[in-house]
Amino acid sequence: QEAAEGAAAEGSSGPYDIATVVKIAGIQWFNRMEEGVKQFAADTGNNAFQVGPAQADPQQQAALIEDMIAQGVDAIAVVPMSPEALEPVLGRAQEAGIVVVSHEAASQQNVSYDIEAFKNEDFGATLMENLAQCMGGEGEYAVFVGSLTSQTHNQWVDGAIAYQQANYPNMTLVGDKNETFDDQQQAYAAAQEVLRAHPNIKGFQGSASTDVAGIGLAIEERGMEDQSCVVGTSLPSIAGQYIETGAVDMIGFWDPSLAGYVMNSVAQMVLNGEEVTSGMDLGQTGYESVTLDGKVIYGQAWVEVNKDNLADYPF
Amino acid sequence: MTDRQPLVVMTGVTKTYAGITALDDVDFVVRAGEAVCLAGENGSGKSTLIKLLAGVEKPDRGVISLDGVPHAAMTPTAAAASGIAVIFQDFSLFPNLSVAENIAFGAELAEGARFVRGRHVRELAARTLERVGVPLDLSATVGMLPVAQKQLVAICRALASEARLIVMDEPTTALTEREVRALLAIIQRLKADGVAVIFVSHKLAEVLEVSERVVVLRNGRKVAEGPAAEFDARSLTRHMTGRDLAEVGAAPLDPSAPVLLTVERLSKAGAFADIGFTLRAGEVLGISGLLGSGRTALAKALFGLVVPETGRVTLDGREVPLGDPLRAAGAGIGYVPEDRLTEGLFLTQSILRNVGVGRIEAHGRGPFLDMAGLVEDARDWLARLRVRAPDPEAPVRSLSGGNQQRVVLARWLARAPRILILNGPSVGVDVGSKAEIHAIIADLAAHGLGVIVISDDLPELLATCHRILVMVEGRIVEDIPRMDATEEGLARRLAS
Amino acid sequence: MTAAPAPRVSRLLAQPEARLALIMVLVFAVMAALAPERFLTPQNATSMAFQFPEFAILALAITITMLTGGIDLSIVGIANCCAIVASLLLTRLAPGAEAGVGWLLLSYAAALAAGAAAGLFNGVLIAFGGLPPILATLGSGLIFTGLAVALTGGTAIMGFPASAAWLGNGSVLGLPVPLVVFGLLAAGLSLVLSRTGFGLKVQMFGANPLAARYAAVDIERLLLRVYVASGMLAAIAGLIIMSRANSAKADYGQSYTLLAVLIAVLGGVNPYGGYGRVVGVVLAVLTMQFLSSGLNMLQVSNFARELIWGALLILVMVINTRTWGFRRLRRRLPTAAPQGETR
Amino acid sequence: MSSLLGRNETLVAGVILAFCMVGALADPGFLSIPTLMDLLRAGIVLGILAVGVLVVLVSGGIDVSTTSLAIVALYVTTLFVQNVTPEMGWPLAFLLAAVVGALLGAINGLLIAGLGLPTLIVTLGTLSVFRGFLLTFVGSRLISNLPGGLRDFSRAMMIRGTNADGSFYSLPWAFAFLVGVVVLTWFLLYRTMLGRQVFAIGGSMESARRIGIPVRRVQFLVFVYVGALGGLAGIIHASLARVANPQDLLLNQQLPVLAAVVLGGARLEGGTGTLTGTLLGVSLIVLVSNSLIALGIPNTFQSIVIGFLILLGTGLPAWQARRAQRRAA
Ligand SMILES: Nc1ncnc2c1ncn2[C@@H]1O[C@H](COP(=O)(O)OP(=O)(O)OP(=O)(O)O)[C@@H](O)[C@H]1O
Ligand SMILES: Nc1ncnc2c1ncn2[C@@H]1O[C@H](COP(=O)(O)OP(=O)(O)OP(=O)(O)O)[C@@H](O)[C@H]1O
Ligand SMILES: O[C@@H]1[C@H](O)[C@H](O)CO[C@@H]1O
Ligand SMILES: [Mg+2]
Ligand SMILES: [Mg+2]
Repeated sequence: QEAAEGAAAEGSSGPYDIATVVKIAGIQWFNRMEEGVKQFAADTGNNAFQVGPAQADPQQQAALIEDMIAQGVDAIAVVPMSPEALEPVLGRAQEAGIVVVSHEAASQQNVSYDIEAFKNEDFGATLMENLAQCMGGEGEYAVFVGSLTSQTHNQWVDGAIAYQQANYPNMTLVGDKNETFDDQQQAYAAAQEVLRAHPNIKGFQGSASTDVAGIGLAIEERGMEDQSCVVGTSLPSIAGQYIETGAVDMIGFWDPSLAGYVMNSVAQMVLNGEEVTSGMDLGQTGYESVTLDGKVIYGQAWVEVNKDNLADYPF
Repeated sequence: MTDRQPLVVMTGVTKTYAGITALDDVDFVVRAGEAVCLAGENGSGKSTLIKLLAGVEKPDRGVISLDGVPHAAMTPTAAAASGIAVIFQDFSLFPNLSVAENIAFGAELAEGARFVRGRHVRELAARTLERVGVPLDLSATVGMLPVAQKQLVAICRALASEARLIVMDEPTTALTEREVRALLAIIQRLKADGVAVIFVSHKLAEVLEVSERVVVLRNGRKVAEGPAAEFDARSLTRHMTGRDLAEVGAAPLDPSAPVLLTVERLSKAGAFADIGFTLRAGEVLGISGLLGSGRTALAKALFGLVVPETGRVTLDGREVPLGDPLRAAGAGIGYVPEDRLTEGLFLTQSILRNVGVGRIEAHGRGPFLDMAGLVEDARDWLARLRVRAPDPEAPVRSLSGGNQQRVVLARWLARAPRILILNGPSVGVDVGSKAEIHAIIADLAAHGLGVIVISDDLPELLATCHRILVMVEGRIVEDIPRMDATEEGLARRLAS
Repeated sequence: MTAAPAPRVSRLLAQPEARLALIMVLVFAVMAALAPERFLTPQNATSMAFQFPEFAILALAITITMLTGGIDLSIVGIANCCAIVASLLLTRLAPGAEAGVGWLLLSYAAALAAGAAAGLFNGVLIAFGGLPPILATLGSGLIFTGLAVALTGGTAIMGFPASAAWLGNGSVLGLPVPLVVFGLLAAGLSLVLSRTGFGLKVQMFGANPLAARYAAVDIERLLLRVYVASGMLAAIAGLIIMSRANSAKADYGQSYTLLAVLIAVLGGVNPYGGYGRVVGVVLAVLTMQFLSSGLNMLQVSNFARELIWGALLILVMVINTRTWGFRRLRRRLPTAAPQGETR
Repeated sequence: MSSLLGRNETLVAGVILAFCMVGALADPGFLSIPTLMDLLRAGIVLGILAVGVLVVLVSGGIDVSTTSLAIVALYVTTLFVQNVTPEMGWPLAFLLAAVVGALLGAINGLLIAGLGLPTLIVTLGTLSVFRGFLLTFVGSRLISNLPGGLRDFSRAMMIRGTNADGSFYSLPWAFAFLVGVVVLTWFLLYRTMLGRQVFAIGGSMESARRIGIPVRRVQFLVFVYVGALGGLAGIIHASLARVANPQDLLLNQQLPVLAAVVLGGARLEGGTGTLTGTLLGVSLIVLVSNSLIALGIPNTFQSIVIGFLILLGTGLPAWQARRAQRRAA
């Protein structure tokens, strides 16, 4: 470890200390991401590890990054809860010579690269297409985001709403974007409120991985599994039990472990003075031929899961 | 009498608090069926001795034997189990519980009851209250009762447990003549039943009346002990203080003294009605009355703590705004409250601060305080009132009752008020300090202050006042000049 | 047992602040010994100096209210609300990123005014409404947070001029600006508490509110001033947070309320009023930060830090009550032992 | 009459009624069995926690660690059941959680009763210690596939049916636990000497000591009892939410629960408080946080409304008390 520091200070290649800072610790989405980070560490011999705050609070995330700066890590890979709130602290990290890579934050300024699994507006539109199919193209629906400042969540929801307005005029969005802070119970509480305020509601679109689980529980409690449609970003390990009962109808995702791995790979490349270019193969499924747009690296695959293919994804 | 079985024997008990020796190598015996009086000035160690006996505090040295069994230290549970009931100086009641529960709690606990026996509790409480002869609402919450009734509840609680020794630490301070009589009668009956009583009081007459043996403490040491018959008020005083005291009466009032305070038609429904009087510069005006006669409410109204519905108060010809203590104080009215511990003192704060808080504004120096001046001033007042404080920076809590009272007095005197209202100025104060406080009152009057003294202690009123108002049921029924007043006359006027 | 320390030392250690200072030095020494190459670096010192002022200032706000026997649970709500007032002014009225220093100062003044107003609201509830401070500020805190949400719809406000970064990220004479701000506020508060009539009255009132009324202390005005001061301190903390995060949002710093209370109590402030010194609070802040940074250097998880903070609080309390000589501790079952033998 | 009017219980009940009336006017479907069931369900965990907080308040203390303790209990229990006894039925799991809670409560009790430390500070400390210990040494990962026993319990319904308009409603058996806890606590507080001693200590600890009440033992038992209630509340919470989250936001319910109890008339100074008041306080908080949308108020205003209610609920009695005091003093 001491050697690692000395090496980093001299600017030679690895092993490096790379910290992955996620939105919140403990939820399956980021547990899965941690597997990728650990895999990267095992594969490359770098000291790669993951940390996350107890609550999805941008301030707590900034404090953790501050800690990483003080620890003197070589690179930070971050999934920002709120990109704009992190700019100053990431700026300080860069000033301290730390390489910064982000994920799910295409607008982030103080980074070398941002990694997106795919074009987020398209993903949002696909979720909407699934929702619309399920709803028969008509009825009321509501949308959920982890935070109004979480960039991808808003891109998905905005993309979905635009797609609905263009293609399904008989559907209506009710209420504002519901904020759930990546917490299943907040999603449950918000779903209950929506159900009470809009008794005729038929559809829900979730964004944080925990959203559909919270919505699903509220649906099950009301026995509305068959009369309602719930789609959103999630993982089988989170939403599986609700997909089985029909409370949740479809989920979409990209594998967080691959995203975690790729963030670390890119960080290592930057540390080694390498550049990412369009068409490059970053070595993981879905990132075999990435597109570069400014600082943003796009992969090209998402997965859609429903009752039928649930068993194919054991995470 | 000496052949009776000793109930409690304390040998060589010593107790120190952070450097203060509250009790120093004291031997003390109580036998069944006898009443022992514990006498001594403020801070002489009476309450401390009682606390050791009750297991509330632990002695540094010495042994306490109960029925011949020595204990290095008592615990409250052991004390209660062996039949010791205490009426503490601060009552130690449960303000949130009912009268009935307060009275019966100790007894129920001693009996080891596991479940609540509601009817039993009420019956016991009713029976005990009957013995004392006071009708109190059994379901009233104790915290809402006036001080005197709280004291009665505390007495009843001690009586309710089948105690073999009842310790009374100044049980009569808040009581009026009539209630004191009833209590003394009860003590006589208890003695006849073989119950031992330890009685602490600064009212020497009642001490000598009720007890057969007297133990005198001074500065934590036992300085005298003997049959009550061998003492009289004078010799007792000498033992307590180590000197003879002469009470000074009020100096005659200058007939041309100007009127300072005029109170006109002051009324507050349910408390007092149509109060009118004047107070002249240099005059000491006494107010006496029975429990609940409205004296305290009136005093608080003058100080702005109670808002009267009608009436006018003028000081030096200027109207005093009603219902605002700040403006009353600003106009020159001071008030030394009845309940020292809750209303008077900042117990955890230093003695100096307790005095200094009265005159913070006077020590301003720009935005800051002149700390040195403030401390100097406070020390000066402590010295003038002869407050016995080993360390003026120590919390005021560490002082004995009488010294605490002087601290409150010092705070107000430091403000140089035009009018000072003293509610029970010598409640729980020993004879030595009491005479000194009376001298202070006389001195204040001589310097042109108007003083109002509210007291149940008739000799005190006679010793200090130029004039005495008698209040009955919220009205002033009589205005007696000092020369026409006698203790018997006043007592009769109040009792009727 | 070790030999009794010299009397001077033992008298000094009778003060909670002195013991805390000792603990702080110990923590520093241990951390420096365990990770000297990381802990004893200028980067670490700077990083620490940037981190703690925002919650340390909130701890000062808690301190002044706790001295009166109250508490202000609305500080984080006030801080965010005030930051949002300032940022709305900067971005909606002023030309956002192009705004000059004049606009910035105006926005700071508006935030301070909002803090004072919020504090006044609390003060009125407590002084004139007679509400228990815990509940008054719990309720008002929800209202301030709610206002912040309503004003912004819950999103972060951003797009400030470059000069806005100075308060949270700049340096003067090599010292981080937030540190300087905290130092000035702490010194000022310490002076106010120990050298002014207001400070003395605050402590006396905290010791016994009823006696304060009987001693003709102007209680209502006192409480108003205390809560206004608390509100303004919270506003300053809010501005620092806003500058450091380059944005303002209704839910920043949620964990700071508890942290601030923890620091105040650790610093020896009596939560029931009447006792507390600023120097104790400063020592507590530094202790917490040393501990926190040191554990970070040792790569201990941030959850373990929470554990250690709590344990430290309890430990300090145990030490304090032991030396304050809680007689209850020694009042065990009746012991017949040594004294019994003398008979 | 006037004493009844002046009580918090009456006031809170009045506000609840008013709220329901406005609710019914704004939304005809508001006064319905499904709404009632939703509210009852939402009140189970808060209600049990509030009863615990009440007991501590009555004893003259304050406990800010209950939700933290509840989370430890729910997580440790779930983890144990999942890894060691996956077949364990819910009754044993509940017992286990209550025991874990009681043990943690005993830690509070030892520090408070044994060492004589102030309750607020101890529980402020253990709030962090419990949570920090859990996340550092036990685990920080959420368990969303609860063991069968717990999932079965959450699906077991006490009442279940369909409303006239076809809407489905249900009330889980967990509700019976709230009822049981209230009855048991009522019995302990009002019918046993131990309960009276709790009141006595809250009224005046020094007086209690002097009269021979084993103050430390009673305090210790209070914290053990409250710990057990916390553990029970925790496991019920996990089972109803179908997730054992070591970073559960139940943590943030501590102050609202405290507010509910005080709204119901318990005093922070100790010695005063009733179960009726506590339940009313909880009802009000639950009602408000669950039905603003039905009243047409956007949920961004929720905290403003709850804030105002807390101010109203504590302000009116405080103001009344002040007036009464001014009149009497
Ligand atoms: N808790 C305490 N801490 C420090 N000193 C104390 C404490 N309690 C009593 N003392 C001191 O012990 C001495 C004896 O006090 P004690 O209360 O026994 O006097 P007392 O005879 O009952 O007086 P009074 O007639 O005024 O009630 C006093 O000097 C008092 O200041
Ligand atoms: N502000 C008030 N409004 C209505 N009634 C009051 C008020 N203040 C006091 N009372 C009532 O008036 C009566 C007189 O009370 P007060 O305490 O003044 O009597 P007191 O003679 O001073 O008694 P003590 O001997 O206890 O000093 C009592 O019955 C009391 O309950
Ligand atoms: O918010 C997180 C991730 O960032 C992702 O958006 C999926 O859901 C999670 O809960
Ligand atoms: Mg005494
Ligand atoms: Mg009176």
